[in-house]
Amino acid sequence: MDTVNRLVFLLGKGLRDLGINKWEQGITLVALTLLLFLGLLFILAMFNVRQQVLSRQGQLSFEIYWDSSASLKKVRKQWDAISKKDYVVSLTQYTPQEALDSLSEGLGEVDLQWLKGNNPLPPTAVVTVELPKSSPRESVRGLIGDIESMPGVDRASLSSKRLRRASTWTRLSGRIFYPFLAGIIFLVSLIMANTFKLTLYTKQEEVEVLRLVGAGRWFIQMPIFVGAIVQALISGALALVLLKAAQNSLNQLLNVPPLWLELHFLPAQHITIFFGVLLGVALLSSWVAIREA
Amino acid sequence: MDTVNRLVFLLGKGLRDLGINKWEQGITLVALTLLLFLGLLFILAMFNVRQQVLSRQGQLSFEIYWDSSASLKKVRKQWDAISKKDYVVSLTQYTPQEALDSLSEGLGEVDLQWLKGNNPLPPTAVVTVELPKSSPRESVRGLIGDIESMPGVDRASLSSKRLRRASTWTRLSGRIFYPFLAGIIFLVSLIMANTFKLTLYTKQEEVEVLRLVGAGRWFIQMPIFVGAIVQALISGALALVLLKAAQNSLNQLLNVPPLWLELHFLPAQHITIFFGVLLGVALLSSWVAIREA
Amino acid sequence: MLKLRHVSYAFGSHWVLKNVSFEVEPGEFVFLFGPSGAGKTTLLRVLHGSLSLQRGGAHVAGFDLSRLTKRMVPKLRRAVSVVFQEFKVLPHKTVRENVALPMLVRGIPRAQMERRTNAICRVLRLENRMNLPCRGLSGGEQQRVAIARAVVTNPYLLLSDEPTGNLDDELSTRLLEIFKQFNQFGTTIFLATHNRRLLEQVPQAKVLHLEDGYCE
Amino acid sequence: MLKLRHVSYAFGSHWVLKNVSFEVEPGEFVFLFGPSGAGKTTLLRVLHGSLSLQRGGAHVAGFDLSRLTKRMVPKLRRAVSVVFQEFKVLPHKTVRENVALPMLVRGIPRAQMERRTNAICRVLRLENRMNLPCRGLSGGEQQRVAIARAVVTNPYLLLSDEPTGNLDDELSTRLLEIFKQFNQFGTTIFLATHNRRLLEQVPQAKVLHLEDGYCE
Ligand SMILES: Nc1ncnc2c1ncn2[C@@H]1O[C@H](COP(=O)(O)OP(=O)(O)OP(=O)(O)O)[C@@H](O)[C@H]1O
Ligand SMILES: Nc1ncnc2c1ncn2[C@@H]1O[C@H](COP(=O)(O)OP(=O)(O)OP(=O)(O)O)[C@@H](O)[C@H]1O
Ligand SMILES: [Mg+2]
Ligand SMILES: [Mg+2]
Repeated sequence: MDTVNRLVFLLGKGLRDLGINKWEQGITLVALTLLLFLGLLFILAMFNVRQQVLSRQGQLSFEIYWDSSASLKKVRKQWDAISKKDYVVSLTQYTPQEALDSLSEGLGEVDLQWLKGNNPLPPTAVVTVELPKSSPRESVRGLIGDIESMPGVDRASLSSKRLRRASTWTRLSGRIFYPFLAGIIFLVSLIMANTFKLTLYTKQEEVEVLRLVGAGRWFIQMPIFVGAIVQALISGALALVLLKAAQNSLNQLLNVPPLWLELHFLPAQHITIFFGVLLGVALLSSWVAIREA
Repeated sequence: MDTVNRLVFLLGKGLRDLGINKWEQGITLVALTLLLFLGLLFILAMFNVRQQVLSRQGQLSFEIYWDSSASLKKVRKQWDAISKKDYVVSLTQYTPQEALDSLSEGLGEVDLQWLKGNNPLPPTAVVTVELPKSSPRESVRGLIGDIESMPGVDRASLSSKRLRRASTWTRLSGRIFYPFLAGIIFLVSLIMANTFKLTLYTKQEEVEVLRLVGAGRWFIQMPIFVGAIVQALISGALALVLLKAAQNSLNQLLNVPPLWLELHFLPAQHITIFFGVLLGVALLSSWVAIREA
Repeated sequence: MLKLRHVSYAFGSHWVLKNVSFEVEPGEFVFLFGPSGAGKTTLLRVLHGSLSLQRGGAHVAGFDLSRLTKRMVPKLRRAVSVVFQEFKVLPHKTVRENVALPMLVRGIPRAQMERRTNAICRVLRLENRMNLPCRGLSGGEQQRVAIARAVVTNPYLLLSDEPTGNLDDELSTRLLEIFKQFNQFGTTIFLATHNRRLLEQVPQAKVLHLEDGYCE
Repeated sequence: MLKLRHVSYAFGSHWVLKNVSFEVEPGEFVFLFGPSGAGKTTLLRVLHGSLSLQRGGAHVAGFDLSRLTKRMVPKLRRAVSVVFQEFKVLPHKTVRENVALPMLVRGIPRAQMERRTNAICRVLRLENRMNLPCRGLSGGEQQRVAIARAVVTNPYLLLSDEPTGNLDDELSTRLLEIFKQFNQFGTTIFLATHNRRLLEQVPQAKVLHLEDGYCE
């Protein structure tokens, strides 16, 4: 047999060997699948929490009040200017008339239209800013200072307490997700490695005899690697299928009024990383196990 | 040796045997601890989600508007009457003056006090009702009908859509939690049983020899049971410690403005059940493993 | 002590024991002599309750094998000791622990256990291997551990499968002397072997010939 | 083929081989004769690369054991076959698979593998056990599988540890004949035993006496 033939043979042996200890292999497959499913569910949950947090937090809204006497024309210009400033993501403006309408609606459609001619409300705007990672407080303070110094602006209301809270969250958010993710991957890897290691105990005898009759490193390790990879891939795929099913049924339960929580599935990129890590762990743990065998 | 002595001896043997295959036992302990931790974290998360859901959902609020012309004295009586009705949990009332104050505050402390003498706002109230499990829609509809038929009441605003959503959730909530919990416990049990089973493969040889020299069932099984129980208890305890640590650090991260999410620890009752299930699984899986050995 | 009537045993469709009948009185010294593959080990496994009786009837040390329940097997094994062909010693336990194992199972007091273990190990020249784990023993040493473990409980009946395969001439002779001694104190010895020279060393012994599953 | 100079080996502080020196020419038939516990198995394990050389120098089939790296061990083992005292057959594989194993490892074509396996099994009277898993074999049959596995690759040097412990007289004689045949075709035979009668059957053989770790 030449090298290619032997390689093919060893790959085949790896696959055929899976059929030998059917019971142990079955156990391992079930255990891995469930474990990976559990881990993925965790990651899915965290991913969605982060999505929610990112879309809601890390941003800060504050209101600007103009003097009731300010000319609406000037104010419109200032709105334009503000919405072009750094960090500003969006600006929702209310003319006194719009403010009155929205107020009237908020009160349960109480008719306030009789106030129209004598509108007590000033022009207002709600500004949403994206907090920069570095020195968020100072930047926003600067922005507010700028705005307050504009002519006609009464005040921009942002308590320093609210600012402090938001910037704290922004800093934390980036620091939680990835460490937590790494933690979960680590935990799952450890359990997976243990499961593999225990399974390989059942192969120890064969490995010993193969060594004694002169088998080289590759002859011994290739089939075991192939077996581990196949198991990892199958259980990974099964776990993903389970995850998709879980996501669907959870969506049916959660994505209803009044929760409207939609669980997004993991993006393709995450799934690629998942399989990468899976293979890595499979190879590593089986390698460790054979080394000691 | 009499029976008690032998029992003590076998218990001791179970403990001492743990020291023999240190490596395998260590692996098992780590694997079990991490697994249980993962499972508990899940249960903790679900428990807290349910707590949140229960405290927020299953209840429904709607507003009642009186005619602007209604006499405040009569209205106060009606408030009393409503708050004593079935299903009503709480009632927050607003006299026109209070409504104006709260509106003024909501608008960013714009001074609306000049409207005082000529207050356009009617008396209002926000009623919170607990949805009954059986026919929630009908009961609430009845309640609203009652209220709307009161003299002076303009309307009670509850869209039938909002009502449908809330009652759906109430029905689902009870059906999700326990099946999900059972699912998780089942998954964890399965992985745990597998881990035990794989570990016991390393004991097969000893069990065989013990059988051959005439050891009875108890002599063989007791030490293995004791070992399994000790491992289950230790890893369960470790997992709980980890869980407490995780809860604390998660609380430090989540229970800050603007999230204000407080994670509650599992109640003592749940922990008792946890250990019960743990012991059951440990005994069952080691029993299955020895039977076949 | 031993009484077999038309015992047959098959693995699948391959009949290994064919209509084996014989009787052994208490206190006898019996050789089961036969070539490799004759069915000696299979017969011993049947007598020891490792294989359950398929056809025929057998009484061993007062136990009726055709009515042997699972719960009775440990009791049978405490009355009948075996030296296995593959030794079956626990490799990670010491010689002392391996030899003491059957006494541990029987709940014999510690002091007596110590005394007997030491005595039998001295006789089998294992005295300076006592605290070594069995995986660190030579083939012959492991075989002697297996023998020590079998005789240390002073059994009614000793089944022994090829106990001299890994022993040199001197040790073989010595071992037979030990068996003869136990035999004199009342233990029935039933010794499976293919070694013709062992037979010559115990002229008073009864010899059963097993060949291809048939016994005469 | 074999050349040992002052080889000593200790497990811990217990010296099992003491200053062993000898030489074996290619094509010789050598008995390593010694009582149980003399160190025969230990010596074979050193020659086979299972135990690494502690003191002295040794050349085996062209390999210098004092410079043997981990990567060289498989190569040494393909040149030197061993029959182990405990057989070391894989219980869940069939006789055919066990015997073919060393050829599989060497990448010998399937047809040739089949042919050789069948031939050697016929010689060792295993032909109607070929497709049975080895756990269903008698002691002597397993020993013959181990022997078949060792000689099937036509090794330069055959190390054999007590290969007749579980074989009856007829099979022992037959086995020695097979060894003699291989020897005539050029294989060097190095046979550890405590059985004096084997020596008598190969008068032309060289005998090395090993006792308590000393070799003369
Ligand atoms: N579990 C089994 N499954 C199938 N066949 C078996 C099994 N055990 C033994 N045999 C067959 O039964 C026959 C007798 O085996 P046994 O072990 O009783 O022989 P033996 O007399 O002890 O031989 P030896 O002296 O070689 O040990 C053998 O041919 C063997 O192949
Ligand atoms: N791994 C080990 N650890 C400690 N001592 C050992 C180990 N292996 C062997 N020995 C000791 O070395 C001595 C020689 O053992 P070895 O197996 O070489 O003997 P042997 O000549 O093959 O005997 P036998 O004919 O009984 O197989 C024995 O006394 C044994 O106790
Ligand atoms: Mg046999
Ligand atoms: Mg030896």
